[in-house]
Amino acid sequence: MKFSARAGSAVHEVVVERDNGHYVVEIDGVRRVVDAQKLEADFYTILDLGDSRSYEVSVEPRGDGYIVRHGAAECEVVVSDPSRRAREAGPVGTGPLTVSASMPGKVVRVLVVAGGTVQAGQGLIVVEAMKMENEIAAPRAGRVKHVAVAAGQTVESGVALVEIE
Amino acid sequence: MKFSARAGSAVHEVVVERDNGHYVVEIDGVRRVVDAQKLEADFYTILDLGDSRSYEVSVEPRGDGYIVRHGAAECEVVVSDPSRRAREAGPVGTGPLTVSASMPGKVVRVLVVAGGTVQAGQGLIVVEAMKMENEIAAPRAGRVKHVAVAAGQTVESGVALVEIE
Amino acid sequence: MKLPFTKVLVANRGEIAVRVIRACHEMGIPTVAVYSDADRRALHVRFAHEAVHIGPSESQHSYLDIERILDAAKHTGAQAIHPGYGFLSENPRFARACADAGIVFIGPPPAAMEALGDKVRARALMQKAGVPVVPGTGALPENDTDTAALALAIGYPVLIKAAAGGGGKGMRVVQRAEELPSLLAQARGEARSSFGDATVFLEKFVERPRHIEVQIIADTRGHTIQLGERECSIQRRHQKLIEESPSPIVDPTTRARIGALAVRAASAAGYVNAGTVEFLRGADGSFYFMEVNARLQVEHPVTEEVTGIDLVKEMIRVAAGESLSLPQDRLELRGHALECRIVAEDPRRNFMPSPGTIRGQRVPNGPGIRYDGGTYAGWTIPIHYDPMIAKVITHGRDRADAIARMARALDELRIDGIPTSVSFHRKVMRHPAFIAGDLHTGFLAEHPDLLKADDDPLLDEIAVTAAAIAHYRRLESTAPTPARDGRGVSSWRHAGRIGWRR
Amino acid sequence: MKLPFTKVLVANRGEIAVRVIRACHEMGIPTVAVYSDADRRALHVRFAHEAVHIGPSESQHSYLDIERILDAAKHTGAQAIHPGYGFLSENPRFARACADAGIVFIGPPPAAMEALGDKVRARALMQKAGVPVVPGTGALPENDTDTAALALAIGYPVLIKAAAGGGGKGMRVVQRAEELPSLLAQARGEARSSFGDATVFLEKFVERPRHIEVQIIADTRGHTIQLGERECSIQRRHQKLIEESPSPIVDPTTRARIGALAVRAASAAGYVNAGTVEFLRGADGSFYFMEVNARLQVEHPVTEEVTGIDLVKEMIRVAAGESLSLPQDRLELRGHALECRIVAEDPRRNFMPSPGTIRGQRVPNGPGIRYDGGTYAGWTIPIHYDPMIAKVITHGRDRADAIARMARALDELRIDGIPTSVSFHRKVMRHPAFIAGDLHTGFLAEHPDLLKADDDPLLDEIAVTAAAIAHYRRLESTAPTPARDGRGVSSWRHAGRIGWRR
Repeated sequence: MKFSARAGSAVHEVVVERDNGHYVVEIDGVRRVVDAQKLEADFYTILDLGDSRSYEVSVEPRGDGYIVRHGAAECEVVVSDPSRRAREAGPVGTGPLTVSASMPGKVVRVLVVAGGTVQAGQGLIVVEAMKMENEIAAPRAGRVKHVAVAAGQTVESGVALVEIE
Repeated sequence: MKFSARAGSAVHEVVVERDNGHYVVEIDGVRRVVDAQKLEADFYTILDLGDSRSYEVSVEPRGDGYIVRHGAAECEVVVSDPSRRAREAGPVGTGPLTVSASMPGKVVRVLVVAGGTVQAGQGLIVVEAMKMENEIAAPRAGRVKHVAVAAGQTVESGVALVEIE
Repeated sequence: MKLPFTKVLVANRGEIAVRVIRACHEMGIPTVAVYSDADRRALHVRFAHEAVHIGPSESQHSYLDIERILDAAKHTGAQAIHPGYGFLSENPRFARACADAGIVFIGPPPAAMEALGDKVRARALMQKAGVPVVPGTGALPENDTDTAALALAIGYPVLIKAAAGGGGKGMRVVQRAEELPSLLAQARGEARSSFGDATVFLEKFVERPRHIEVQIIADTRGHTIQLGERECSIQRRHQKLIEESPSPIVDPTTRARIGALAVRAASAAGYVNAGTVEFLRGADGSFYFMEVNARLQVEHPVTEEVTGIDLVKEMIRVAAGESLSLPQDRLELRGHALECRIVAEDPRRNFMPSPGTIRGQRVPNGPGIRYDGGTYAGWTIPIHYDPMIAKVITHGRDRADAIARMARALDELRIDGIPTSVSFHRKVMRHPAFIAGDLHTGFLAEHPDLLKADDDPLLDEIAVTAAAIAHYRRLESTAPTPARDGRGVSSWRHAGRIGWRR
Repeated sequence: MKLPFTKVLVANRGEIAVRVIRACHEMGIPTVAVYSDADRRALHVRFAHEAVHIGPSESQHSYLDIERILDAAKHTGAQAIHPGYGFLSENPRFARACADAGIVFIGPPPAAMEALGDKVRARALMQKAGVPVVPGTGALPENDTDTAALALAIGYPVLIKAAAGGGGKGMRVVQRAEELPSLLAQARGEARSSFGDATVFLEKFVERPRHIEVQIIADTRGHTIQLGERECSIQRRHQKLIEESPSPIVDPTTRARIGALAVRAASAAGYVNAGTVEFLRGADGSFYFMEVNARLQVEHPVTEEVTGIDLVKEMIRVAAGESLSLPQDRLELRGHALECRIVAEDPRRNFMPSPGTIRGQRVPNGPGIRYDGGTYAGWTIPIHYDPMIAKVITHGRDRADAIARMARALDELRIDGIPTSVSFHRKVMRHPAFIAGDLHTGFLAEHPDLLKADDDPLLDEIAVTAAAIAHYRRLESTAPTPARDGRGVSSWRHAGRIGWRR
């Protein structure tokens, strides 16, 4: 299985295969045989059978990639495989834009009404969580097509708040 | 649902019903409404809605009943319901007797051979675990019909070792 | 052994409620927890002997509702209430309501809370008691010549502040006398446009200030002792993130001096029970009274580690009328303790709150580690309350040892499912300026790199390897493979997030 | 800062391997774990920076295989090996093999290990050094009159022991001179029939002995210090189950005296690094040398808690040739520490080993609690090794406080899936004789109720309620109910143990 993985600013070409209960992972042509065992959901113990390195990692899917944590250090790895690249090549940025909640919380104020126009950066909705208010702004100018929430409502992260067209 | 529960030497008559998300538990005629929520497998937080008592319990099935732990204290509760009582009323103690491993471990010595006779209390198999040897004895006299394990073999708790007839 | 109280209700939630419950249980005192809708499964509810529901998730209708909490205490027969920190802990009205209901409030008397809660009254009280406060003026006269004389009397640099102010509006730092007139004009203009009031006043500008506070405790029999200082200079948006005891800058002579000041401050206010006297220490070594926190502090564990005193148990005994368990001269400090406050905030998104469900958790253990937390694997952190979810506390022979233990503990700590501040704390532990003890409240502003969520380059190869394997497994599990049991791919395997089931 | 070693291999497993790895990581030293087939997923493998497979599960072919371990050290470039306790820790051949391979053995020199490992040589060495040993004779003469004189010289009560003996055969306690002839005859007869050898000898009978041991550590520069005593009198089948420091019976004068004896014993053997000198204390207050444990002890944490010294770090520094980090006169003891050894043994089945899979685990936290463990939820405890899986250590201001914290910690600790000794330890913590500090090595024989797994009557109603609900849920989930989604009861719900899936 082949894909590319971006960590920080570097993009690596990765090939992964299973072999005899182990994984053969080739990163930019450097091949390693590792014993990876899953201990919990998203949590592995990995042994590099070449240089004996042992490490625990949690690999949490987030967005297009994974947040990998090893000890207290963390790193985001974005993975692109052929099928994803194909999907990503499809049309984007057309049609109405949905603005979503970036954290779970309670809607404390709705600053716009359907039909109104907004400027890029203009506040749309204020969500509060953990005693902190967070104003969600319009990413671009447009007309408010629909406001999906009302003050007092609790929202999860990722829930659609406002549609702009 | 009705059944009897033995804790220590006392046997209690128990009736359990669900009501509105809570459990109504009647023990020997004393009725309590409790909110029991499962946190993990076999682990609950229970709130007695009458007297406000809060307790965590782990309830592990073992044999015919449950080992209940609350803090470091523990108690075995054996539950009999009508269907189980019916099963228990069936014929017991007839036919050949199977002697099983009482702990997981490694068979270090087999002290009998098929066809030999044994006295009650006579050692049959020695199993070792955690540097401790445990001799498994014949619960009654008889003839060894079958020895199911050999020295060097690893056994789980409950596995049949010897059949006596 | 007679119990100080036959039952104690803890009017709080989260890690501090658990902390107080632990102290009560060690003393043999039965406990009552209170909980809102969001907290039925919270750890403090599970640990207490009894638990009473007090309302909806919003704290104003539960943890801040004096009536509901007193009803719970009466209903369960609690003799005393420990308020923890935050919520009702510094509310004199609550303390009075407890007294009126015949319930002991485990904290200072309401009169002391009132005297110290009002910053202007507190400042006057301290000045009268001979405790140094940041020198300053009242509202400035119109005449700038008079103002110049006042500034000179305070000594440069001075700070111009708007009387109606806040948020830095109308605030100017004046380094030299020549700058005063123009900066005064600027400040007045900004104050007028921001607050509609041009009134300004002067205060001594404390340069590179360190936040150093002294823990005190007093009994009802006239004894007040100090338990050494804590330094809490690592702050973000005025929120303390890392605390320690002792302060790397405080020597025994200074400790005795500021300890005596703290005891004097507490005595001046008629203070009883545990409290903290906060000072600002300037780069020139001067200490100025800031305020008294009339409650148990979040960071009390570092004091417990170096003194060997359990502050919560001491608070309970003092509230029951007992004497302090040790006189001042028997206090001994050992080693060095550090605390990191783990918050549910995302360092990758400018520390935005990150409430959610903790999927997996591993707490650090072993020598010199203390963990005071309120969460567990499976717990959903509510959106309604403070983002602090746990405190990692380490104790070592010296500061370097405590830092090394903290780094090790943070590497062991695992909180999966939500972003937290752990990676930030880990970076601070290896930062040269932190290791050197070169602290001040502007530390994070001076080292903004610490607040950025850079990917850790050390991790690069490990991370790519791990992500590659996880990705391989995910794709493998979603690929339509012939099922081994011949029944085809059963439909339940496709329910939920495939390949990432727990 | 220069590291004592550039890399350390830990030749052990379980909690002690984790303990040593933690110390190395705090010192910044990279670590290498070794593991057998059974231990690929063990915690020590996960915590170390590198891990090397050294053979099958049976320890004689892995953790006891000197060649494999040295190969692992050479392969990874480890400069030093920490042996933990057990396995190869007291094997002079291993220590010599390390030296021959140019690898530092973190422990005493082989010659000291040999001198102390042989009980007869050690006894002679101690007598010569003026360290009191249990008074006794060589093989007794045939003439009973001479024996009577020897017995009188030792002082009654005396113990007759078979020279070839063991397991109590041929052993008799003689309280008074009149009893000597007949008991001597009995003992000789039993010795002859048991061992084919009637030779017996006399030893002073130590009544209600307490097991009290002194921790020492020595560097290569001629400094040896003692770090106070531990009492380990709560034993079952000669296995320590609970330890504490200080001993409730040892006052400062006695501490200084036995501490000096321990230092003398260590010096007599040319001892370097950490070791423990074990004494038997009789009811009359006399102390007798028993043996030296030439390694880190299981119970070292109680000493660490009261002294504030990290013994493992100190061992590593001393092994690298550094001086001890403190002189004797800077040693200060604070408070009281207790340790409970949690073993995978079933108190309901006469403490039969109970290896198996830990389904759920919760470790105690909060003030004064230390947990040194080697397990986690999901870990399968192998059948091949020691049943000790963790140690709960508490530290309090005094013994009562440490006991209260231990009781609280044991209530928080949860190890689900296998029976453990936790309920036994909890009972000891509330036993009046234990609380009174009335300890001796026959404590559990004197209080056999503590070893019985009585159901806890306090728990009765809670237990029945909980079991009833669990049973209801189980029956409910097995009852054939119409499925809500109209698809019928899907077959996968019946795979595995229904209603008890994780």
